[in-house]
Amino acid sequence: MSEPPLPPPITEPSPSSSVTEQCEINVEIKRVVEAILFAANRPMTCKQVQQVFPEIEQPELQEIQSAIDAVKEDYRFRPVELKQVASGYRFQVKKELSRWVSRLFEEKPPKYSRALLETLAIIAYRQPATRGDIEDIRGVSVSSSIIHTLLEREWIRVVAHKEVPGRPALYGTTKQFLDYFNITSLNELPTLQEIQELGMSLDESSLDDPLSDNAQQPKQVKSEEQKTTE
Amino acid sequence: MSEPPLPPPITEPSPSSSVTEQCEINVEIKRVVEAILFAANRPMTCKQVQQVFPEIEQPELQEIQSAIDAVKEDYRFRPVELKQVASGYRFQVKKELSRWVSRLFEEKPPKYSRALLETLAIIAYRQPATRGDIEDIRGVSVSSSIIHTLLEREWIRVVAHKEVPGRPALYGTTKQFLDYFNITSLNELPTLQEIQELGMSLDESSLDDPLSDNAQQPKQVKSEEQKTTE
Amino acid sequence: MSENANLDTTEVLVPSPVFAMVNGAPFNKLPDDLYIPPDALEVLLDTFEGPLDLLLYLIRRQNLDVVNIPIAMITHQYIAYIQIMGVLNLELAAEYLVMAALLAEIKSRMLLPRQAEAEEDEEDPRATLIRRLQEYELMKNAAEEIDLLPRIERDIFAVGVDISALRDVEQNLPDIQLKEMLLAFQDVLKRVEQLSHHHITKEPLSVRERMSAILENLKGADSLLFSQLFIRKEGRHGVVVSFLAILELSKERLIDIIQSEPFAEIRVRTATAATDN
Repeated sequence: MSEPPLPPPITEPSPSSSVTEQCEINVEIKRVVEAILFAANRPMTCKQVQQVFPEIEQPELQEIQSAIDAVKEDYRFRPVELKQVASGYRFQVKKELSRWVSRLFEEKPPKYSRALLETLAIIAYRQPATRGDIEDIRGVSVSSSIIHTLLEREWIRVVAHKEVPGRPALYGTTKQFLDYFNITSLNELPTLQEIQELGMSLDESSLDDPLSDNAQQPKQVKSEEQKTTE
Repeated sequence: MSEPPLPPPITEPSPSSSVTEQCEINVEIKRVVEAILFAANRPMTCKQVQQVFPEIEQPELQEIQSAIDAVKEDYRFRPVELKQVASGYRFQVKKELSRWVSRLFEEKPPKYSRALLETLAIIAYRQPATRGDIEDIRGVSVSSSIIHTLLEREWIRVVAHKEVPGRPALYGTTKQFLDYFNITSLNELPTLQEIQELGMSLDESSLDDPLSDNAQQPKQVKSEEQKTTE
Repeated sequence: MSENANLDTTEVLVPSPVFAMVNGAPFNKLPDDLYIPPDALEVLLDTFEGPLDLLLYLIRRQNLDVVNIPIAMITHQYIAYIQIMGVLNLELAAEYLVMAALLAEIKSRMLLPRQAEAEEDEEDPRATLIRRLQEYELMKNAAEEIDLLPRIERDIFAVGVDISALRDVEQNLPDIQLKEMLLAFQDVLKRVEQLSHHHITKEPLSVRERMSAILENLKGADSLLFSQLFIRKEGRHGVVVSFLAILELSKERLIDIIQSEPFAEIRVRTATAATDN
């Protein structure tokens, strides 16, 4: 390092006569170092921090290191910590808080489409059913992505292939499907008749849009099942 | 410049016997709130912070607010601060350190043309404004690219359409605009009165003052879209 | 085009040639009151944000009050600028010419004797112009104020902490409620009723469930014994369900029921294309 002797500290000049102790911290340097480490958005080595300073004001590496150590110490008991990783120092959320903070990044699950719900219901009630069967009943084509989603969630499975040209898959519901709805057998689902009667007990507005948010919905209709859907 | 030490470490539980002040801070909540605000990478409202907590453990809004205030206080003398802007609280580097931190980034911050800034000012102070309104004031046509840039940066948005032939869009400013300029509301912009006084003196009496009724604070356009921006 | 512009620019530097024709008269000297070296002029003109900006510049340069603009003088200067801009091949927005016309109109009006009645009818164009200048100046200053506000990327730096450890959070899957599915199905049934040529028969669901189960059992095997499809411990009810399921599967041609010879054990296998014929 052919660095010229350290320029005076940023604000108050230290008495040049005094012997600088190894761990004496220059408060202003420390402030800048802390700000840099917070703003960097990437791990920073001691050297990299040093180079953020304009050339004529660059503190020595040792000073930067002392500042980093001091900052690290300051945050020892805070929810974030200054941590040294392979490529330098970075601030990170303390591990024991990650359970809380991770919820920040949980994306709100999307809602399944009406078409998916219908497809699932048809498979449940009409299994084993091919895609063609579903399309016949719904009157519109069923997108591959719906079938794919249902297979991926393991709510349906291919139980066989129908021996007609193209050998379409026959879908049936799974054990996971039953588990998800907390029933032990399809028998526990309402019969078609009951479903039709279910309609009578729902008020008109909910029939038009039974999944609309509970805005004008009478509470007893929505029942306790509704609450998890946000 | 002496720096007060960070407040005492948060590990020890507060003595439960102590007289409960109105704003006694739940230490654990405060820790989580601080971690959330650091990790969020975007301004967070009190309500948004609350919702990061699992439903069954959600503190009251008041508790969150107290925690936020306490965190803010903790950082009062640090190089970073918890600042409230339009769409919530965010941690940011203190302004007086920006000259150091800006050196972290090689890219120069964008400069905005006078045409863009004037257009933005007109929308901010005269909103809701159509493109025609802007052109009337500036005396020249407004290039589509300026409007496009402002929309893309989400500094302005279409708040409605004017019911005249062609149904031109009415533009208003957004929370992102306020966030970008580090303020919480349009009220924090200089008033037109102040601006007028800043500019060279205008003889108010000599003409029927066309601006007297407009010289108040800029006002945020209210529209139903406003709620969804949240 | 650009060559032309360069040519013109160099011409500006040479004092003798004619710059422009003003009011039909050759104009070979920059107006004294412009105070701008010619090579700087081009840059400057280019930075005007429009006729109001230029006008404001002309007024402010002389420390004049907007409300008391000496129209004659300003008009003269403004038109001189416009001429020069034309000579320099600067792209001249039509708005500049409109303003020139307006100024000329105001100037000519002021030469005419006042007609009180007429003035009541229409607004004084001079007052309108003054109002526009004031409003523009206000917004221009507001823009400057906004530019001075501390802002992200320039003065404000967000603080970031590392969250890579938190990123691999499991993506939540959408939740559905049984009721949602049933209501969806109810809609389907209603639509089917309206279409009426479709028929959804009302087998017990346990039969449907069993149909899937039987098909799946057959999947691995070439064929199964009829008796293998019944689960003894399910009792009478289970046997009935299985039997109905087999009948339904057969009816829907999803399985074949085979008896190779009289009194031989009945076997069941997945329907093959061959038996369809």
